[in-house]
Amino acid sequence: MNLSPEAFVEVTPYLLTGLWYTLIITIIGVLIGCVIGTIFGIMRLSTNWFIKTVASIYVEVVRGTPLLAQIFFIHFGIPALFNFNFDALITAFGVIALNSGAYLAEIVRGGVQSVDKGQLEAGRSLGLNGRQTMRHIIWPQAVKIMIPPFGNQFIISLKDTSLLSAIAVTELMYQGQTYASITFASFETYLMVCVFYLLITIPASILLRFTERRLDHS
Amino acid sequence: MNLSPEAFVEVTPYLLTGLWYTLIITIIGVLIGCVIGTIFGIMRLSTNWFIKTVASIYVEVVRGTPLLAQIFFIHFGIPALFNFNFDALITAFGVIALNSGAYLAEIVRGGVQSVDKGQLEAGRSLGLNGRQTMRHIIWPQAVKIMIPPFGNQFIISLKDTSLLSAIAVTELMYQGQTYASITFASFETYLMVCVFYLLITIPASILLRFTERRLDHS
Amino acid sequence: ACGTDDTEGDADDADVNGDDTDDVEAEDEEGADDEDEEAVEDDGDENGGDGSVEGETFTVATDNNFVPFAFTDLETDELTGFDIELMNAIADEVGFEIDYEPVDFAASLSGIQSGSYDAAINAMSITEEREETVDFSDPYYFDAGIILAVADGNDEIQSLEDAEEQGATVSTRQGSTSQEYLEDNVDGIEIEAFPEITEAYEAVIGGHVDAVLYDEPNVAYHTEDLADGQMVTVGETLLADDYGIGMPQDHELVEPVNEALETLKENGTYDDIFEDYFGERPEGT
Amino acid sequence: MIKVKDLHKSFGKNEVLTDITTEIDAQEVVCVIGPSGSGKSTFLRCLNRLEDITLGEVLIDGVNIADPKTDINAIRQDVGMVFQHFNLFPHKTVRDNVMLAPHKLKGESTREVRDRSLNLLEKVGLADKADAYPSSLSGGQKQRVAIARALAMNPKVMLFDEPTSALDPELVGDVLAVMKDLANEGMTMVVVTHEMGFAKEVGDRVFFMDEGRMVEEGTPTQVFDDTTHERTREFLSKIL
Amino acid sequence: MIKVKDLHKSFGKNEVLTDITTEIDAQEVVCVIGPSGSGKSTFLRCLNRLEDITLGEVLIDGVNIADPKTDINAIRQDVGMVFQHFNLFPHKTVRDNVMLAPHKLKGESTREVRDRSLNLLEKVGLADKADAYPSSLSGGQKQRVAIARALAMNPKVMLFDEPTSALDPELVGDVLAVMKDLANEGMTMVVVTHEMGFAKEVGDRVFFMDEGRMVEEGTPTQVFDDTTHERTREFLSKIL
Ligand SMILES: Nc1ncnc2c1ncn2[C@@H]1O[C@H](COP(=O)(O)OP(=O)(O)OP(=O)(O)O)[C@@H](O)[C@H]1O
Ligand SMILES: Nc1ncnc2c1ncn2[C@@H]1O[C@H](COP(=O)(O)OP(=O)(O)OP(=O)(O)O)[C@@H](O)[C@H]1O
Ligand SMILES: [Mg+2]
Ligand SMILES: [Mg+2]
Repeated sequence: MNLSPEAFVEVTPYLLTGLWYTLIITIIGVLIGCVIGTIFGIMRLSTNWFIKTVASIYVEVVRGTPLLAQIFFIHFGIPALFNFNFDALITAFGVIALNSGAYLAEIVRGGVQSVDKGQLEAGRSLGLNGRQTMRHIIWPQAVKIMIPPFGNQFIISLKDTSLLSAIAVTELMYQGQTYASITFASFETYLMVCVFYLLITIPASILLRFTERRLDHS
Repeated sequence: MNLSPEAFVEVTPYLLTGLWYTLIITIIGVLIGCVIGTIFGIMRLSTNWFIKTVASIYVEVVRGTPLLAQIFFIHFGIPALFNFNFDALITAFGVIALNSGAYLAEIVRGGVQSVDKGQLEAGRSLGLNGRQTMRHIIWPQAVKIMIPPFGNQFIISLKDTSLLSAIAVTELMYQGQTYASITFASFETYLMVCVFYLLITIPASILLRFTERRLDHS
Repeated sequence: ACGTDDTEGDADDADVNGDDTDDVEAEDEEGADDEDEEAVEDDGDENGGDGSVEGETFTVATDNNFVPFAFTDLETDELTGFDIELMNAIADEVGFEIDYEPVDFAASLSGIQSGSYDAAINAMSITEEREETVDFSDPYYFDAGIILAVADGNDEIQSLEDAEEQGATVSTRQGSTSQEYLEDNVDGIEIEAFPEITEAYEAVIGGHVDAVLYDEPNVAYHTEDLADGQMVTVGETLLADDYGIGMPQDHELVEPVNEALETLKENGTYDDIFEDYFGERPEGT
Repeated sequence: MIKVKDLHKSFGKNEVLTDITTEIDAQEVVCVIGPSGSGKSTFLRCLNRLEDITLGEVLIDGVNIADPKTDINAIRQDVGMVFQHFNLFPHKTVRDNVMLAPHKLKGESTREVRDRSLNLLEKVGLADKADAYPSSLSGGQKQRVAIARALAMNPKVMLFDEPTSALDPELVGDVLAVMKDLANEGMTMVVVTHEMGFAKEVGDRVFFMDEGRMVEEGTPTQVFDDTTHERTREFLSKIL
Repeated sequence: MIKVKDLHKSFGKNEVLTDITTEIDAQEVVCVIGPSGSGKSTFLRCLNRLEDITLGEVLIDGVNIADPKTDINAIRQDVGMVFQHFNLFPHKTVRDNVMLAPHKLKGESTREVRDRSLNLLEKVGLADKADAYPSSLSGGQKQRVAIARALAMNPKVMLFDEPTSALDPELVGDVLAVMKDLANEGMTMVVVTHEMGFAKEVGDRVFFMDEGRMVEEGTPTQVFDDTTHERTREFLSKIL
């Protein structure tokens, strides 16, 4: 046992820098993921066989492979073949967007499907067409249903950004690894890394549970 | 574009070795995780404040931190402080067990809670005590509810083992990285790595959906 | 330093100077060209030589966690290191701008092969095989060896031979010259190759492995400057590679870079930067 | 008003409606009764093509709605429907539930629609709930809003699928009262119901369905008191 | 048989039962009526302590079940309960539903319990369904199994909470017939129900509850036909 208390203090500024990147990557990545998820989620609900299959393949492949493999494939595999390179930060945004997009597509699909079928029937029987019913009746209710799983996905993606340390993106995990490899204060460093993640994820999930409860009541 | 088709063939034996480790680690890890999850899941349902809090802390901390941070904390942090060490494979089993255990604890809790409250009331009003009702009425139904999310957790844990490459466990991802670092055939290697994961995850999720549907009907 | 292809020749005659001689010769040959042009350029320095690269911006691939060559300074969050400062000095000398791209070693190599980067400076060993597909500058770091390190207090392993005898586990970085060296030159050692060298060091401190073998300057930096004596180097330096700046073949930067490197060596700037990162002035000055 | 000719409806291989032919005149109130699973709801839902029609014709005011070329959205504006479980839009206020369709479909100005909505809500006795959300209403109130919503499009026919069977017994009366008023004003109505009192008092005709067939149709007295059909008698003996 | 003294029940600050005092004799059949939310279910559930009792006493055969020292599991074996939504155990066959409690609690041999289960299932007319799973039964059948299950412990009292209100109208009769038989055999019964016909024919006494209070108790004729209470009259006018 040789705990060095000063390491807890020393590591903090490094981790704060990392946290900043972690948050930026998560927020931008998930926002782009929302757009992707909405498009592919709606595609999966399509009655057109082709559109549906394309969307399903995207969703299944992304959900069926580890994020780390996706990161390596995108960051090393694709440039090796096509002879172009991009900044690790671009990979970071891209991979979080692509990955969360697939999960969000399922959330969008699930949200729309879990709106009571009676709502569609009520809309259609008033004479609204499919598009109008979707827009004014189904979608607003589906979005409300999607909020909790969306929040959950945000937390998952936030934790997922830690894998970007493998391609030297200076997010929280990477900063911790670097500090630990310099000082070898591994215990103190990784404890603090966990604490920093918890500082975001715990309040986020409390907020999420609160929102969920409020939505339940309304 | 300089695709080398022979790389696809050459990498296969490496990946097969990796796949074997991936499967072993996942299966043993998740099995231990089941035990942990059952214990902590039931603890979270306890009316005893202390037991409940202990279980909640475990679950929230594990679910609130990235698996990669957990791996580093356990594999590098703890040995650095306490001056003992273990084989990377032990860390592998342990970390998958601990991690899946927390998620499985939530599945167990959710499963028990989603058994209709009327079942408990029916059991109790027949004169069965709490334990008997739990054992003969609630638990058998809860287990059935847990099967699909359990299968899902298995797939997630399988993908999670890829992070063990960071501590040189020779699972699928690590084997891919090794091959790629030797040959620079990154595109071919990581594509094959993804294919290998899909070979397990896609059949697993089809089986899962099938089971889910069968359970729904009965 | 990373990369597997570069040891084939070096490994066999690790401590012999044979390779060095080759490099010196190569340098001499190119040096001849340099001198001719230098005369021209010295005069016209003000108006930027032939003006072809001055004022332009080039994309340079580098590393960001390879101390002391190229790494992110955690305090300033800026890229620094011997490679970076040297490259900056070269850029100043010639008069171009640099856009750094921190990338993985393998990606940097394929990047300059394909021409998507204009240069790569990340402690890249000059090897014959690489020279077939890329151009190197003159060497800017000589005799970079690899060395073994163990946790402080480990008296049993004092050399690679000790490790061999004890059947020790030795960690290193995946795909590095050190891994290749271990695979080709020693028996009875269990190799644990980590994706990142930082993890290989931590494995030593955590006690998961008995020793680590890696590029000497990097190991030295970790053992002496940072790690508070938790890890110590043992045995002698093995291998001896020269590092060069990699560039696409026949790239317009090759000549200006070599000229600038020469100038920096002559005017002492090179030595100053060297001293900043290695604590002493390079041999022979 | 409504003509049904040789209507068949199958779900997969399961034939749920077999060979139904009947006519319903304007201003008529028809009550449909029958055991559970006999196809009452399916029959009703075929009348505005909420279920695709497998075979046969359904003509509303002379337009064959089974024809894929028919603009079914236009037809549906003339056919109001009220569901067992209300199906109010939970994210909209009571007023907006009523206003939605006229506003989006008839392109009427907001003021105009607003006034009419209020009139309709007054008619069903819920003008004071205009700004409430459905979740704050009792079942009976919800169903009355649902009726007002269906009326907002000025339909020529109203279809009711067990409008009171999800309600607490004390709340049934209010809904039936609204339906009675509607019938007295001359609305054409098809009502699937187990409320025999309503059927007797308001119904012009009663359809008895069993196993997808129209077993019997006649005035309430004919069906309830003087039926000659064994199956009808058996059914009535159970529920009365 | 059952004595209730000054029973109060609150959920948090919300007092749901206020000061209820009454007695139910052996072999009596009591029907409890009242508007939704008036506390009928809560009252019933206090009789076997499915709800904790906030204040007051409930004595079953002289034992105060509100007393925390009472072995409530023993008492509950004497008090059968039938729920609105049946609450059959879906993972067990009909026979196992009936056998479970006697087998686990009375330590009877499997043979013995088996025979008795079959007798009970015969009594409710479902001997042929012994090996079926609940999911394959109709609502009425489910409820009859639930009655058999409750009877399997040989209870002295049976509590019914709206046993027929989740059933299709044609299935109500069978369940009521079983309950009628039970009453005729002399079972003490407390039945929350909206089936006035049953209350009139079988009930010895009717309780009318409103807002957590016992507003009126009397014979069916007294309550249904000659009530002097304004609130009762209002309620009856709505549901009859
Ligand atoms: N969407 C559907 N898919 C498959 N079968 C269906 C569907 N809807 C109804 N059915 C079947 O059609 C038959 C008639 O159902 P329908 O709902 O019309 O009966 P109903 O007379 O309205 O009964 P209830 O009184 O229970 O409402 C039933 O056997 C039912 O199982
Ligand atoms: N578990 C509970 N927690 C909080 N409030 C409850 C609970 N159970 C019942 N209540 C409240 O107690 C009151 C009485 O409910 P109860 O179910 O006894 O009424 P009821 O007469 O059976 O009504 P119904 O005819 O709808 O079944 C209601 O206001 C209800 O909201
Ligand atoms: Mg129906
Ligand atoms: Mg109740």
